[in-house]
Amino acid sequence: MSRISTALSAPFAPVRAYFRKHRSFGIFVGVALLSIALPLLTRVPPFDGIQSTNAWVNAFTTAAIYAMLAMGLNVVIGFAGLLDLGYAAFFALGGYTYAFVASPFTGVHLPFWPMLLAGGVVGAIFGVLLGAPTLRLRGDYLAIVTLGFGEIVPITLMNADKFTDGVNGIGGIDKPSIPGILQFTLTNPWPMYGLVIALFALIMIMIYRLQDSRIGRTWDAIREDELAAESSGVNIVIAKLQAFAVGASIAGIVGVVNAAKITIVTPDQFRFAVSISVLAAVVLGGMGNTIGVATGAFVIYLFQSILLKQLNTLVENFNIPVLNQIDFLEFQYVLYGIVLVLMMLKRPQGIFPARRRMREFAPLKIGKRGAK
Amino acid sequence: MKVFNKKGLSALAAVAILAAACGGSTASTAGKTLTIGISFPLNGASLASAGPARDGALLAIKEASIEGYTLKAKVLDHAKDGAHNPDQAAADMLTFVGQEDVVAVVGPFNSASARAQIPVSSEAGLLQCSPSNTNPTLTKGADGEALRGGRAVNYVRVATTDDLQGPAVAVYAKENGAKKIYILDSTDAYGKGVADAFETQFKADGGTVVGRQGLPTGTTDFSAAATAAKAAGADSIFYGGVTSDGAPLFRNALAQAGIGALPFYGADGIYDGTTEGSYIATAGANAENSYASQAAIENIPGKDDFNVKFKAEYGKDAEGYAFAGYACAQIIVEGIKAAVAGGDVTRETVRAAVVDKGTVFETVLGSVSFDAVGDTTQRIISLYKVEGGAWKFVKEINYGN
Amino acid sequence: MATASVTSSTAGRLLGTVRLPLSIFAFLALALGVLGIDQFVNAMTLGAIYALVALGYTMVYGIIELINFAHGDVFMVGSFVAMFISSSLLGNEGSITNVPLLGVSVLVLFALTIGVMALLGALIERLAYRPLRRAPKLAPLITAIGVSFILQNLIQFFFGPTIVTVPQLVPIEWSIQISGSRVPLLNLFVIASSVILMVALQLFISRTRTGRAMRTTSMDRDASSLMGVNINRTIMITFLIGSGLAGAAGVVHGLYYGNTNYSLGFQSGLKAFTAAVLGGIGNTAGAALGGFLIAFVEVGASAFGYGRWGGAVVFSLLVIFLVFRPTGLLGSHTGDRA
Amino acid sequence: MLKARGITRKFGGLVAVNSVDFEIPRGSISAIIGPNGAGKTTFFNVIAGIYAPTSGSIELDGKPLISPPTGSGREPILLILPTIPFIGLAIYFLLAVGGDAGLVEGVASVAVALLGFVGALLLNIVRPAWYNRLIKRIGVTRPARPNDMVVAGLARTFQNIRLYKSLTTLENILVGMHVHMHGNFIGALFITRKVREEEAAAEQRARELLAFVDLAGMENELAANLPYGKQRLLEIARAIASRPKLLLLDEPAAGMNPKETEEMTALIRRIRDELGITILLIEHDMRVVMGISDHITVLDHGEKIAEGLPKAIRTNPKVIEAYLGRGAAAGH
Repeated sequence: MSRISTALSAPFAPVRAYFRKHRSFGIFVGVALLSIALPLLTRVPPFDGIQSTNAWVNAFTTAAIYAMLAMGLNVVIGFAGLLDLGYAAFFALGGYTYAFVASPFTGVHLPFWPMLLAGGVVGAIFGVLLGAPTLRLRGDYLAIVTLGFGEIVPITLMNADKFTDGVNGIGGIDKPSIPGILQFTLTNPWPMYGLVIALFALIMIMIYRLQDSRIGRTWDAIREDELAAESSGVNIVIAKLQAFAVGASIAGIVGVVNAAKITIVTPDQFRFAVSISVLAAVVLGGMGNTIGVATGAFVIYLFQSILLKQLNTLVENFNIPVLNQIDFLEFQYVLYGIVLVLMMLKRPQGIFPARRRMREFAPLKIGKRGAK
Repeated sequence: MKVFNKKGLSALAAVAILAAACGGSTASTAGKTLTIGISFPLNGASLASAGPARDGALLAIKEASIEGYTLKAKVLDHAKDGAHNPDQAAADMLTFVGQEDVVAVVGPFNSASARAQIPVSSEAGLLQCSPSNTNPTLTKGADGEALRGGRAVNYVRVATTDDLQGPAVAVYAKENGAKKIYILDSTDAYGKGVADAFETQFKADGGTVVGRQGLPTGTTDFSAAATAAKAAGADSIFYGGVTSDGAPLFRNALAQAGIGALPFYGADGIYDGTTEGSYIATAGANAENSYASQAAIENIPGKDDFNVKFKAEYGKDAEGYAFAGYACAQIIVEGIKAAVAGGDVTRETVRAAVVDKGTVFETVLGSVSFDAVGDTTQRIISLYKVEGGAWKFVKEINYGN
Repeated sequence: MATASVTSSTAGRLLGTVRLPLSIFAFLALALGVLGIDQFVNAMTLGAIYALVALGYTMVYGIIELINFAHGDVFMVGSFVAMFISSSLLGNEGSITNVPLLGVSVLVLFALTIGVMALLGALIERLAYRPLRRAPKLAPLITAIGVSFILQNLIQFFFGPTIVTVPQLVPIEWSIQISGSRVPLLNLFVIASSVILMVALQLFISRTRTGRAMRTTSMDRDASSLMGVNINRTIMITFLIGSGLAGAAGVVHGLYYGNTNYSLGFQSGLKAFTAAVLGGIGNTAGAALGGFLIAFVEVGASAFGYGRWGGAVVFSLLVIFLVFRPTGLLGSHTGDRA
Repeated sequence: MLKARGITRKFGGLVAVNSVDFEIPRGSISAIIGPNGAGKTTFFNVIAGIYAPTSGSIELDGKPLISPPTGSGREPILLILPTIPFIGLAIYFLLAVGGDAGLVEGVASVAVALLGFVGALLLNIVRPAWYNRLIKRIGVTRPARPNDMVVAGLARTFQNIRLYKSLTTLENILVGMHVHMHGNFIGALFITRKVREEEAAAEQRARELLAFVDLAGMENELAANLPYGKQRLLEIARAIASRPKLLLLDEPAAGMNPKETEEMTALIRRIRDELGITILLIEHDMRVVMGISDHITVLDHGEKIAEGLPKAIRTNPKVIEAYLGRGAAAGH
């Protein structure tokens, strides 16, 4: 965020000041503008040659889902300083929750919208369930326990075939609809795009507000120094649980959306690799910086899933000789690995390092609204 | 942002400089371009099995010529971190849907990816032909109906479903004198599915299953399972899974446990030729007395021709799903030709031409036609045995229509 | 803030020293009884390999607090290097029945592989981790993941994605009889060679100057730097040894299973990491114990037909175990929570 | 005000503090001194709730504050008992559906049972007062945690300063006010009027506190960037932000030059006089101790060897022996 956005927005100082005061509104406007700009961008070369606008919009939707996961994980890792290597498990639980109550597998068909909340609740419950007995573990022991949990969940989903249809997963999941107005479909990515973008903005606002709240301060405190936090009266177990629950419930909500988007959940979708790539996005984006990790995740997803996958098409379009003969698909993960290493070496704090925010919420607003 | 673009572009530029020596672009003949999408998991472990299918399909598309049209192929890879990824598979299908000149798609390879793709392609009315999907629930019954969402059939496959292959091997194993079988599967959709079907049939025929368990893909240590099979007193072994799941490793472990001489049964997952990395190559001498099946006829008309063409194109032998991938593309090309003959080439006309129950396609797999839900009517299971370090055809079981 | 004098009795101290060997012995006896000799040998062999890999994890963690996700892949590369040396350089095709020749071949194989892998490990450390010595803790974790991707995919590029066969130099037919069961010498060879390496490592750490430097560095890097320990050199040596051991594990893996493949690193790495944590991360003896323990759990699950739950059982045990003993089997217990 | 009776703390075979009785009068400045390794810090940590005493108890204002934990063996019951009704409910549910309980019923029952378990788990973690009273009936008392001490009215500083280094000084103080603020999730997400007012008031108070310790104008400075002496001041301000009755200072003058030490002494007096906070300190610097303490307790080998007014302590032969006998100079 720092350098680029500063440079970009220098001429817009009054605008920035306005949005600083009205951050939530600012986020809404910013996300809305971006969400309009991105599809327009896909109309111009070289992006138009890669894939159709609809496919791009679908990719942006998935990237935003991924970015929401990163924001959620950032609460656990970046704010509270707890290393969670099994984040995909909560994502899975959200997805399976929706699959249970809205698919031919169980024959139950509950509407989508309330299930968004239910997914969050399920995520939070499992977050607490995992967190409660393990949060007294020291940093990296917690990491391995979460990693273990991240493995146990898909293995269980895979082998408890009576309840989950095993490896086949649960298919035919209901798509969301607004009765009488809009039925989501798979070939028209726009409604889902809208839904995900709105949710994205909402989650971002929520996270920012939490971060600046009394709860957010306890996270800062336990990340900086647990013993000092306890001696300041912070119940560190509760603070950690809150961070865990918030992170897990975001993953749960996003899991519901994801399940409704692809209409199938299988255990393989939620393996360790997912946790790891979300983690990579968080660290690369800049731990602790919500916009940073969201942008990081968004870009990394597009890089990994579009740019690398479409290198062949891209090279063909540019008509670069000889390269036409090379199958870039074979190198995509070598490239990905090299990029991960180089980026980390170049910017160990992440691309958008968390800048210590000045406290700017109180005096102006209070003065205006006349608290006393 | 900036970092990414710079890196990405400079990487591209670097490669471009490296390659600047050669020139030339693909010559394009006049006429409308039609594209056939190819959607497989093409990196990591998946590449070994799905790669030949892609090569086969590409070969068929290259060979085909349709008057007045240019035929192109577009390959998308939906493997992530070494395994097929349904999410990416669905996204790729949407990419194909969004590209207007794509009239049909070859793929996917795995059943889970098919489950993610079929709803998308079905909504778009885009024809899809899978060379390898064998999971019955993709097409049959309520599950299949749910995937199609009540629309017309747009998904066909040239492989016979698992519900035939497993039982065929079971019948054959019984004939071979198997009484007490130990079953191991790879816990994934294919491995477990085929092992389940085998178990049901074997028990129905009066056989005893002395032990059954699963070891997931990625397992390298099969010694405990082998010792367990020995302790259970098995007289035969069945493995549900593919070579890369560890079939030859299990076979070797059985040999190390001292029961390497027992007959070892598998399905088409271990019928993968003799090249490097295949079941026979990896198990070596231990592969003797192994049995496998294939959901296709053995005496493919023009098999040798195909081999020659394939070798000329890729410099290696046609193996595994190369035939099926080729056949899928052949069928699609036939469908396009039918549509051309009808005067209107659209996704819908191509789809209608292929799923038409009456049409029989002459492919490298023999004569193929599709039933009401898009499954192949060529319901023949061929059985093979390892002899002298190669697969020998034993017999075929025809399940008819 | 220890204050008064130590008051524990001699008897208590004696009990303290024999408690661990006693409980290990009891565990082994129990396992032997439950599993039977065949499965027991299987578990010991698997455990020996896990232990070798886990050692590298735990050493690196101990010294720079990095969960080295690339270590599993270093082990995988080790198995390929061993395969390449054995079949291409030494020209082996199958087992060697001439005992002196076998001995020489195996020794050469070990020496070369360990050497190559040690260099690779040091190279990775130099390129991907050292520049991040003062960076946030998670930064090297991400480069480790990047290195893991690179190693896996390079190996896949050069050797293909399929299972690759490795010459099994020790004939699998050689065996001895133990109470009616046939125990292959190969298994004993695997167990013995890894035990030898582990003992050598323990001696190195406790007896040599460099080993002591490693220990002090892992306790307090700044303090040992003040005391004249060359930190970079010490960390480099840790990587040399850890990766060398992974190379040895690669050799052993190839000799025992007769094959390898490019994705071997992930699962084994995960298991070895779990073993290192179970044993008390940073503690070499603990890592070895953890490796054996996990192998016993896995083999046990498989022996009783619950192989598909093996992974879940291992991780559930880990979670439960850590809840009751948060620092692992042999982890240090700090009285002061500060 | 604070009364400790028979405090003993063992670490394995080590007896760090042995049966110490101790009392702090309200409004006093008391000090604990003793040679290195005398058990001062351990004793201090027992009072601060970091170590549970092996035996003995502490009262604050006549209310029991700390006692050794009991009945920990019965703790699993606390988890299982509250879950049983839910499991019962789940079973009843399944039975009510009859023999043809299907997938949905099964999953729902498991969910209900799980919910009960999570509830029990949460109850055990959050431990509201009524729950603590309840479990005391079955003989379970948990060791008090440092944060419980803060709620009870104790605050502390650390010998090796422990600030939240990447937070600003203002934020450090705001964390210190944690226990007296009430913002919850709902308030945070919707920024209710109550929360806004509370935050504004807190910030106002934080600024005042910073001014009190002479850090005015440094509100937005990162704690890590403050010079050493100011970090100490900030830590004290953070401690008094929790409005304690008793403030525990662990070597407040350590590492300070004479001028800073003098300022620190003055500040400690002001905290007592202006804020009415009782103070207990550990200090090595005898000038500080003798200068400001009303009451001194001397520990050696984990035992109390003397207590009384500074004048009496200075001439107490036991104290002189404890210090000089070990070759340590009484003057520091």
